[in-house]
Amino acid sequence: MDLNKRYTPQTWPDHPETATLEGKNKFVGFWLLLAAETVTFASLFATYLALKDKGPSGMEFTAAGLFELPLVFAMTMILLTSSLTSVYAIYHMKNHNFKAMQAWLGITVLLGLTFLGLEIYEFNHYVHLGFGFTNSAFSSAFYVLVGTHGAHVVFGLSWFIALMLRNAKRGLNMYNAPKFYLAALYWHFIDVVWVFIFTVVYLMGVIG
Amino acid sequence: MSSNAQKTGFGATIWDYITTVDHKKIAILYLISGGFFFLVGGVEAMLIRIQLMKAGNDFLSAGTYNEVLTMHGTTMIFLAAMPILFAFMNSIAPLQIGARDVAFPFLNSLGFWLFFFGGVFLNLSWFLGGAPDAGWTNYASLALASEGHGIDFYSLGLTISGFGSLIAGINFLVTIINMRAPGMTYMRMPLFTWTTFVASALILLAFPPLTVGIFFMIFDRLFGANFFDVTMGGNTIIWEHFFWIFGHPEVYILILPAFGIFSEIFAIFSRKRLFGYTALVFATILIGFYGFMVWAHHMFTTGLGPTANAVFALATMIIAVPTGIKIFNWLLTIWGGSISFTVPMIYAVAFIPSFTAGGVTGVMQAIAPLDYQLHDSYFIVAHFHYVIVGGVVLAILAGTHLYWPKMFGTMLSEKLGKWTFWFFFIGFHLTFFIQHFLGLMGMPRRVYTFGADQGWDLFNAISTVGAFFMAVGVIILLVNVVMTTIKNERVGNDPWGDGRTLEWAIPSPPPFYNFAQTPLVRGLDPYWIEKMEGNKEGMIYAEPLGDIHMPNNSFIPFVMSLGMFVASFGALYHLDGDKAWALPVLIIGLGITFGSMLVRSWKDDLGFIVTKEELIADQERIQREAQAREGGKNGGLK
Amino acid sequence: MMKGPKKWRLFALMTALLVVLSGCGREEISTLIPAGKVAQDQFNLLILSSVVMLFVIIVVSIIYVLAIVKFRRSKVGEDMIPEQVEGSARLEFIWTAIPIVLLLILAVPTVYSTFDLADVTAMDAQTEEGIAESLTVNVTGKLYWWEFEYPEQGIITAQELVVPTGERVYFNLISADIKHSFWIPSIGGKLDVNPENVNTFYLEFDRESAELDNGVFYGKCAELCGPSHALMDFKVKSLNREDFDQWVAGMQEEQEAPTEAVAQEGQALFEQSCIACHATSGVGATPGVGPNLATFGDRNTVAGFMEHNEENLKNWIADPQQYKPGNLMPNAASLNNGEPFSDQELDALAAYLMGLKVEE
Amino acid sequence: MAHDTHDIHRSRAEYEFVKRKRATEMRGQLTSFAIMIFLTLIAFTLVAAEFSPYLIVPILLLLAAIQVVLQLYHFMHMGNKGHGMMAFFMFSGMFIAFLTVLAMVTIVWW
Repeated sequence: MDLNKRYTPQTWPDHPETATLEGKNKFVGFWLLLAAETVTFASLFATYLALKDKGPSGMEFTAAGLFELPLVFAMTMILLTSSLTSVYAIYHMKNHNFKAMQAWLGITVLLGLTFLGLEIYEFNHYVHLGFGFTNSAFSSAFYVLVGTHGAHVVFGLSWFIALMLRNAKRGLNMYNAPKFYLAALYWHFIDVVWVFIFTVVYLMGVIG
Repeated sequence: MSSNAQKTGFGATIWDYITTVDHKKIAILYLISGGFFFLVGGVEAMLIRIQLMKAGNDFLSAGTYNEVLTMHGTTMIFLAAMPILFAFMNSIAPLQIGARDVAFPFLNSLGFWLFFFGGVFLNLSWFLGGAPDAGWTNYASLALASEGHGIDFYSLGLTISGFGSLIAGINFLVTIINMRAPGMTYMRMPLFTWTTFVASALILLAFPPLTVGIFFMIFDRLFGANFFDVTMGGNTIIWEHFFWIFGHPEVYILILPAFGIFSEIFAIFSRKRLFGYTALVFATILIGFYGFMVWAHHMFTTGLGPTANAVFALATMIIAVPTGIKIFNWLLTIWGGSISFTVPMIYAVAFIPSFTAGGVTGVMQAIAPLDYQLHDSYFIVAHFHYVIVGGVVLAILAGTHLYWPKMFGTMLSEKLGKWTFWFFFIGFHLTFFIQHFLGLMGMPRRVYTFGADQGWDLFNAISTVGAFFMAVGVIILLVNVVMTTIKNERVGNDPWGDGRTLEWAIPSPPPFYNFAQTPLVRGLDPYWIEKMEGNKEGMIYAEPLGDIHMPNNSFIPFVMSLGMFVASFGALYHLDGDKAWALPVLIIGLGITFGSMLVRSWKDDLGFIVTKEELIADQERIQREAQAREGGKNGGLK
Repeated sequence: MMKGPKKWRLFALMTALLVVLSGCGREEISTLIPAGKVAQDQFNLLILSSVVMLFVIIVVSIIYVLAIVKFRRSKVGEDMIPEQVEGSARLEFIWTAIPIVLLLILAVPTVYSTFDLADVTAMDAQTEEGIAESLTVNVTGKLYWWEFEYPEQGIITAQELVVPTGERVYFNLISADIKHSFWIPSIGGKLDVNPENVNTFYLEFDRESAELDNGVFYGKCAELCGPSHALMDFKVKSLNREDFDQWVAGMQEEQEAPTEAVAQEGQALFEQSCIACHATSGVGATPGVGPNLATFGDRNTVAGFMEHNEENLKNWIADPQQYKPGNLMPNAASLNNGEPFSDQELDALAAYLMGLKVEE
Repeated sequence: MAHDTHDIHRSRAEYEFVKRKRATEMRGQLTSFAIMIFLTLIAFTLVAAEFSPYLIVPILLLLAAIQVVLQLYHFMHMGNKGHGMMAFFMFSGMFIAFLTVLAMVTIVWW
């Protein structure tokens, strides 16, 4: 593959992410990985549901008493918006508009970082209340489920940043277009998982 | 062989294999390391049988026995059977669909090295304070109570090698989805490729629950979490569920490729198209699908309640239907054929009664109330050895003989192969048939000793004798391999003479670029079709001869896996509290892994081009060699 | 099981046949010689499924043998190219349909039996006076020994389960530490003993254990639970109702003090060293750290698996780890002011313990 | 691997057409986003209003399911051409996910 080949919007294919065999392979492989991730998160959710509110006798923390909705609401809105901004980034990628794509990715990263900051704040808050990781089966299940999602956010952000830095100078080509596309796909998947986290953990937790 | 590795010599060869991304060389790596772990697991099996040779034996202590039985199971499933099957999948499946390589050559190499380092890590436990001792099922209450670091070696080792398996699974799936030659529709794929596909799908969806379960175990043991700690609200049944949600599909991950290998063998050595190909394909898919809905039959005695037990009992019974379909289709494949009893075919023929016996005891265990008696007794031990040894191991031995020429270019001795077969086969039935009755006579599994007053002495002694027969068979196989390698008599494209699928249309071993021109597939069993139509060249092609783009070798997968290996030691010893070096080791290990990931994504690796001229030269060399061989003597079987 | 007695008679006949055929292990422990309703039901299922499966194996074998005999290459000729048959929808249908029918035959008794064997609704039934109609035993699995509590009778014992014959006995199972599994092969299938919740089932004992060669049924732990998993045995004495009531009465009485001098010496020593963990009275005792020894003299084995004699008992007390690795009994020195027990002390302890009996 | 893409050269008109098509599509995405925000608002409001849990839980799960469908089919284009095999695997994954969750909330005791 020729990295130095220059494209214009007129020569740029409709689906640059699957225009080469390498791209197509990555594309299919990544979707399969997402299927595996679905099962992974399902396992974590299932464990959380089985261990919800379970702890040593006399445990003071329950989901209904612990979680507060305003913060979660803010986090949800931020993450949903970042999903949209990454859609914009891919829109510009398909139009072969590199600068606009980088800009929208930048916004996505900023929103992601805000989300992450709020999550760290939230965890810190709980730990200060005395709801630590080793506290009970409930706390372990909660931190591992939400923390795994958080780790995915960290990985997604690192991926975006690495791609943006690496390709800042050379622009879009057939070699990196699939990578941008997949990173955005990953980001949407993270959002899908969050939809279930705020529904199952927080909303259903609060109503007891 | 490869034009980009001109250097020869021992060191250069080692370096070539460490950095290779060629699916055929990775297959050889899988075969060698899987074979090594097979021997390790075999030695452990012999220790078990020696200990149980007579009542009240004191050959092994109680604690050591539990370590040996745990490592026997874990090694055989994760480090021997799966990798050896991966060897055949890697080597053969891309050739069968006419692909130039796998979809992700780099990840293929990474998958192997993760498996390898995970396996080495797990086995190092023997030398570093004791192996895991809670059985390969590693049930949570016992695992949490186990002292020392054995269980931690198990958890971390299986995590690493589990990532390797997941990567391998995705790689096979994408290869089969995207890289089939023109004309190779899904319903023209050879059955071995089909079973590779379904088994890979099972890997993709079954390994995540195991990984999650093992992570919980790691968190509980090393970082103070409480998933399985009953006093803190935890629940050990969660482990059982996760283990078996993975564990049951895992059985099919092993047996389906075995079915695939036997399907190829039946067709080749009966000179007949597979009877009911479509039914075989759909039976394969159905088995894979049902595999996810029956896990709780491993937990009938856990106390899940009659409703759950009844539902899972019925679901389990249904699996017998597609399996039965397969057995009868194989029988009808050899019916009316021209059966040649080569070594692979003898294994395949022996497989049918052995596996049927294992299958019917499986149905018996599906009867939940009866399983209350059978569960955790020697009946179960007999049953799963009948399916795993009678199915998977026979397939591995058959596949070794069948594909040896394709992988190494030489034929294993048929005579020694038959000796191996008879020792192994007789030993196998001697060892395990009698164990059904031991179980019915009340012998629980995983006991390190038994009293003289239980009435189990004679049958246990017979079982041990059988194990020695099997060991002799394996030793003969090793002798066979060594002698064949020393003799080094090269063979042609289709050494068995009756090859039907694409892999037999190209040289043994194939050149590093596989097909010089991508073949055009005109039906099921494409090579057979061309042969029957008298096509001298073997194949017709879908494209003109042209430049070929190949991936570069890479050292990064090895380093990345090594980083995980190093980090695991850090994690393992970190919580001892008295080892200041542990945390730095953990960080350095992870640093190596993430650093090499970064290098990989930063450095563009665009591969290299084999030009048309180089290709023509290489093809001419291959032809010259073939002519020299034909001149020397009539190579191959025919 | 009153419906269809003829069918069961047929099974009984086959039972006898099978016993003769395979010489199926010892009657104390073999599932092939059932001695209770539950084991009998399970055995019947074993026979039924074996017959069905044997049929499958025979069909496969016939086709198989014919095929490999008839179609050898040496017979059909070296150059014969067989017809490349694609398949047959009719055959596919046949070998899909017949197995489904066979499975249905198995499915009906499976579902029936699954619910029947899990039916513990009668467990809490009481007479008008508020006395339980059937016997309930609370079983606790502990590292390598078993505790049996009779809540209605207010007694507790260990290692030897004593039950009446000819009636349903209900069991509540829980583990105090690691998962075990409770199994008396000749009486009925196993049920796991989990650390997190109580499992309940019933068994019936149709035969008095006194008729057996060794006088007891053998019970096992069936789930790997550590180094001495293989030694986590218990014994079952099934007595007729009269003898059982007598045994209960004996348990409920206070133990008589020993009369022999050696045994008295042993008692003194026991009360100094062992009493912290081991109770010697079965009455109202709370679950112990170590097994309750009230019936020690009546037992069939020492530590669950060694022959019941003073020699083994003394060896066991002197060094329990050697015989049952991983068990929780402290080493002798830590109980006896840092000194191992002397031979004389061991003799005394053995004499005392062997004298603890409730049966005559 | 010798399968590199063939070069495309669109005419000005073709290019404008494709671009317009993409812009329309993008407007569709904005609508999906608005719906998602709306669904989220409903979910939080329902909980804040403290209706009976038996009423709320099914609605919450339904809302989550709709959001996921929107993400998968609009943002991630799972319904587009060439996604058949991927959709098959995603649904298999979801099926196993469903079984796992079902098992953990029913046959793991309290």
